[in-house]
Amino acid sequence: MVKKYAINLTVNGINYEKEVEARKLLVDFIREDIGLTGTHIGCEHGQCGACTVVFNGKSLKSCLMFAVQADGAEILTVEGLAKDEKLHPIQEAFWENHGLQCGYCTPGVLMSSYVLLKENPQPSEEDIREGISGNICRCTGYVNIVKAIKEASKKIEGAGI
Amino acid sequence: MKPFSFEYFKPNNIDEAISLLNGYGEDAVILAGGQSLIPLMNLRLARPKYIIDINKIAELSYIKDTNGGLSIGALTRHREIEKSDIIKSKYPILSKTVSLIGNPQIRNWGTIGGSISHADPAGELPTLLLALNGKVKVVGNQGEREIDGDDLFLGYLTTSMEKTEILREVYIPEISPKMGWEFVELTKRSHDFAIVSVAVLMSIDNAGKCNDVRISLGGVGSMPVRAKGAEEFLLDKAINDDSINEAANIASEEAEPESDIHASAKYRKEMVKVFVNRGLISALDRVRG
Amino acid sequence: MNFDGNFKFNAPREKVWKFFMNPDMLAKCLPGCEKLEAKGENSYEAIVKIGISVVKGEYSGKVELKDIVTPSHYRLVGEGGGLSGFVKGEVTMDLEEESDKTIVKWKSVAQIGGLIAGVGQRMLSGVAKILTNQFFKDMEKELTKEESL
Amino acid sequence: MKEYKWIGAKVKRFEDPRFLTGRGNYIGDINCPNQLHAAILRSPHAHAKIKNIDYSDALKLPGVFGGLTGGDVANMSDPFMTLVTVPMKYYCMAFNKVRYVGEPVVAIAAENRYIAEDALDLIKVEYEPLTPVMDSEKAMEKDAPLLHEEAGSNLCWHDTFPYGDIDEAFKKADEIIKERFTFHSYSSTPMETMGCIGNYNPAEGSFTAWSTMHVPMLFHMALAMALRVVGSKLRLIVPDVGGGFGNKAKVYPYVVLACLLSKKVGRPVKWIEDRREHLMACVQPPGRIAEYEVAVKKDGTILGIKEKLIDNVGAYTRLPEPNHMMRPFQILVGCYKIPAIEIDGYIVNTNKCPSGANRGLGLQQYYFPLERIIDIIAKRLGMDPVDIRFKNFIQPSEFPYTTPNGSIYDSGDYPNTLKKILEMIDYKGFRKEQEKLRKEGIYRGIGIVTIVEPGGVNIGLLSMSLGIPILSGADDHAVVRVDNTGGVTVLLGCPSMGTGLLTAAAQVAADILDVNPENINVISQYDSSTHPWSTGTHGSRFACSMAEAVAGAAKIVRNKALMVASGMLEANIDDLDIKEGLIFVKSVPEKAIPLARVATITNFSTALLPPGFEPGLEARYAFRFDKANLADEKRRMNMAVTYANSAHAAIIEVDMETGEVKVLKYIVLSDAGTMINPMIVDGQIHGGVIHGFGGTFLEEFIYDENGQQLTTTFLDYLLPKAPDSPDIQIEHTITPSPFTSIGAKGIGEGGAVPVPVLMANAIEDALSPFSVKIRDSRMNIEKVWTMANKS
Repeated sequence: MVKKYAINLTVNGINYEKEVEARKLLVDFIREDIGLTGTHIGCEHGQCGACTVVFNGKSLKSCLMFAVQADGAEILTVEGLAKDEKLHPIQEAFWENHGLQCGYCTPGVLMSSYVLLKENPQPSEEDIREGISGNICRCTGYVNIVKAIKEASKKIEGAGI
Repeated sequence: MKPFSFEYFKPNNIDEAISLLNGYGEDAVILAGGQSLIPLMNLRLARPKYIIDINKIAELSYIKDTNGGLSIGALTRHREIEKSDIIKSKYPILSKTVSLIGNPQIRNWGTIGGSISHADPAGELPTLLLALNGKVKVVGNQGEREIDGDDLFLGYLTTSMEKTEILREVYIPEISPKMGWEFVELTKRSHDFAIVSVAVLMSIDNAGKCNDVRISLGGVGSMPVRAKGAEEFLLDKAINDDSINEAANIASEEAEPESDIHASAKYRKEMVKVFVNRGLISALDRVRG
Repeated sequence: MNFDGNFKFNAPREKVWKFFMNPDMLAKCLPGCEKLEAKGENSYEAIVKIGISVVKGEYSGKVELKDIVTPSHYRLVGEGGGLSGFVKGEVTMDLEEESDKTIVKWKSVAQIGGLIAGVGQRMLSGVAKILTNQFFKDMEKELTKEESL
Repeated sequence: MKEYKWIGAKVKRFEDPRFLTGRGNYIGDINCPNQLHAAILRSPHAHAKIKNIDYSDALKLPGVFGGLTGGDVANMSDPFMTLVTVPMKYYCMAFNKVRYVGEPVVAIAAENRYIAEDALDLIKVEYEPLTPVMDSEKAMEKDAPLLHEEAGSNLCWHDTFPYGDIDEAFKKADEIIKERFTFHSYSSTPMETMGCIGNYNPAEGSFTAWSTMHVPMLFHMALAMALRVVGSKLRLIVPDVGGGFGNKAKVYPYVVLACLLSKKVGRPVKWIEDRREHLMACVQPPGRIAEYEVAVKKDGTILGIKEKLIDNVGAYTRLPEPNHMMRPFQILVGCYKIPAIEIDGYIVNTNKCPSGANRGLGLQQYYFPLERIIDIIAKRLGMDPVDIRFKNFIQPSEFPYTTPNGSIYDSGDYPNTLKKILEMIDYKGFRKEQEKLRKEGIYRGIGIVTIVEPGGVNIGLLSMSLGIPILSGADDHAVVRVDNTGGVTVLLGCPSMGTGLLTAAAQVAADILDVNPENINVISQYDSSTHPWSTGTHGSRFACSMAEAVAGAAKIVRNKALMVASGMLEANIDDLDIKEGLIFVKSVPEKAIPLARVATITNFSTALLPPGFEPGLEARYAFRFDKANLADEKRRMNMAVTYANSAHAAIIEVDMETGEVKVLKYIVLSDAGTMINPMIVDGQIHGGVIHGFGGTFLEEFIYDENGQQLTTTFLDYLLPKAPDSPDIQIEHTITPSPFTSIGAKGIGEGGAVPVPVLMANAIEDALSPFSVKIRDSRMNIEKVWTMANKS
């Protein structure tokens, strides 16, 4: 029988106790074992960033970590951004500025933007482009993503979040 | 693709890690940041039977500015190095070099020990380590030993560390504030593996002559290499456009790059000239600045 | 992927030739060679384990010695498959006498296929060079050891 | 232009909240009860016979439930139909022979993907390698290795299309310019790879397949025929698509593979392509060789062009190929009044991954030589390329303009587009500054390109390669339904893949029914068993075909509602109007009836309906484009619905030391006719430009001489990231199309098309002191460096 490892972690504020095979990737664990399919797989070799989540406060490509390593961790995924159906300012800014088209890279981009704005509340365009340099988008050409993150920084500053 | 199966261990301290490493030897691999190892596992190029995850060993993550040099724990994340004020002020070349690695996600989790022991010739840190005359402290069941940067890299992804040793610390000798420095690299896209990378450190005596210079080249062979010929040429010389140009030409001769689909060997050799030139000029500005 | 080069053995040609034709020596010096079993006239079944750091692959297949012109020329042809793809290659050897020393001029042509070719792009030529140099260094080490016997 | 409230507004997209909160419904998120996961063992050889397959050990692995090989496929299904007359057997897996590295050889179904991939290691396949051929010209030589024995040659199609008096043109020419161009292969690699679920229902002998095909019904027939069922027994469902760009619009072999594997193991089978499989075996647009001969007069007038076009379509000529050759027939003469043009087309098979659609589908390949030749003519005649364009432009007064091969350009003002962009980029000012900078050793260049963007597709295009053009039509269907609460449902025949067509469709319905778009639900998941017919989402056809279908259906519903209301309010139908879901008598506004009540009457109190009135407030409408004609005896045909026009201009700087190219300014002047949602239009242009930018500087599918693929990860197939992508400035002029009710023109692909040729023009301009000649579409860093340092 396949060896399983017990892990205990919180995802979007909810605590889970699960058993996982060692090789199960964290992104597969979030999608299949926790059932949150907002985090997407784009390449499985750490290049596209579609699987980006926030792991203990830092952005992480969840295809470059095994679920077993997440024992005791606190994870935030795209499903955890909006609070009781009220969109997070970043989500609002992406909606208002057409910062997404097919939506497949969007969860990863949102999580990178979330951490970027926490670390640098007033980023320049260059800071923004560097901040999402780990996320590839094929639909938007990044123009409206950069605009959306800029607008989000103003919203957040205004709302004092 | 999905990774092959393996057994997973998460030691609490270094001794536990070492005994695991010795117990499983050839088929065991250390997992730190995973940013280089896990892509190889997901592509099923690497199929280790045992993974030893050292992320719980907090004692391996530190930045200590002792007298005479900087000690960085092998498990220290690139991001912490990038944001460290002590490094920004006393080792600015390290601060800039680390900021060129991968992207925010990779820098959050990739470790200095991981990237140096992975020994990718196009990686930023192996190249920089040589220019800094840095060395690594490795620990095994025969205790701890030091390996100088020059003796560490043997070839592509290959170091002189034993299979049963763990890299514990990277040590960088103090850099005098009077020293000019620069780290420049040519990449097709921001943060790609370098086509060519150059690390330069240089100081000038008050007669305007060069009394210390170190140039190391990345991406131009199976391992990073010090351009010793160019260094010797510049020693005791006045640093001006001509001497810089000549040094760049010599350095280019010392590079033995391979061709691949991204750049030919001929192009890489020419780029060594361009970037050694740019590195020296910028280092010179900093000396005078 | 093709390479060439030469390697100087300080031993007379007959000795080096006999050495190069001796399967046990080849088995010892071919990097990662775990089995070289004769299967006929100058034809062997081989299992080779090649690896660079964590990337290891086991290739099984056959090795043949062809166009043998004693004691100056022959062609070693190898072909093998494994989990990460297949390797097909040949090395032509020309042994030239230089007073009491021998210069082995070699030319290798390698074709890599499958997973390793598509993904290992950046490491292939580097790895091939390391393995070839290692092969000749080991051969010389064995030769000098035998010399001293 | 009619006064619209919603059409023309930058409405926030209705599909966004789902994507923003992680509630997208992509193929990877869909699971069937009792499903298995498939993994595929792929050929490591580019060309080899399959001597033996043994997957018995794989079946013994715990968690494995079955496997499929080419042999099974040949028994259980028929080869896919193709659009070439030469016989060629193309199955969803290799049968007897592998023809490209990555071709599926064995598929395994297991509990999860991890176990399925473990099982692949236990399979033994014996190959007899054959010599591959990779180059299209070598593949046509007599003794070249033959891919398809039954076809007899690797040249699977050749035809010549003369239009206008070619000989006359070349007789009157002052200069004849001969040039050879090459275009490399790059694709869109959407962030979501391909994927499908196949489910065979033995009780009904029917298949249900979920897949990311954004052109389901164009190829539904081909898939059903392959699976040996009638169309009604193959139900195709398309959930949210994570970017399509045409790459997911082809005869999709893996749907058949999953369906057959499901039939064999008796359980649904889910297969998700991983990135390596996508880069090796999904779709690689054809590399092209274009040999041009141009007849030109001294004053720059172009009299005629002869083009020899050779497309390398890879191992199989897969539907929709040879569309890279045929689709550009929509715009053979570009913006220009070229009276005579001849296309001599060759489609060649080689041991590469089969080609297929990719954003632009032949237009970037076609415009590269056409817009390069303009700059080459200018240099040869010592004129400014801009003047050559003004000289040859079709003039605004000449619309609708019929081109030599039958395209009917609806409307446009090409000189005005070019004039505007020259002002925006300050062309004169740049030329002066360029001279000054060169003296300081700074080499900058400017590129200008003007193109016509075809919108919509006359499906007759696909039959042009069959010799006798039998197909025609650029129609589309939509259903609009008002329910008893006044909510509106819209069903389209085309899946959404991120291009915002769900929101745009709602805007059209909202304007015609005058209801708030919030109450409109345009169904996002396509289902062939319930949705109306359509060829799908391709060829920039939403704005001109699909939008018209929605408008037509909404108008019928509006009239039905007014007819019922006129009875209920005892008022003449002409005296009625609708405002925000309320039908009222214009002369006596307080006499009104809500749309919801009218709908309820049509469903629950049909006795009150006027005689002959069909119950239900719903309509299915098929927009039929009357100019989607049948090709005439000279094979002239109008192959698009609308013809938008755009100019792209860029200023670049070449780093002479390294060959790096920095884009200092990128401007697009787009005339897209009426813009249903300008925000979405600009988004399409942004994405398109960066697609072209990546294709020009970074992306290429590279093979070695033995047919091994060297770009199988994102470490070697390089996509532009945010720091590498230039900002893009977009301005618009609006010349509505007279051929459609809304006047909107399709522009989904236009942004991507001109970028390679624009960069070639700009770089050649920057390096003109070194008389550099750019004839190939690749501008990677080393190539530019080589050109910059040739002297």
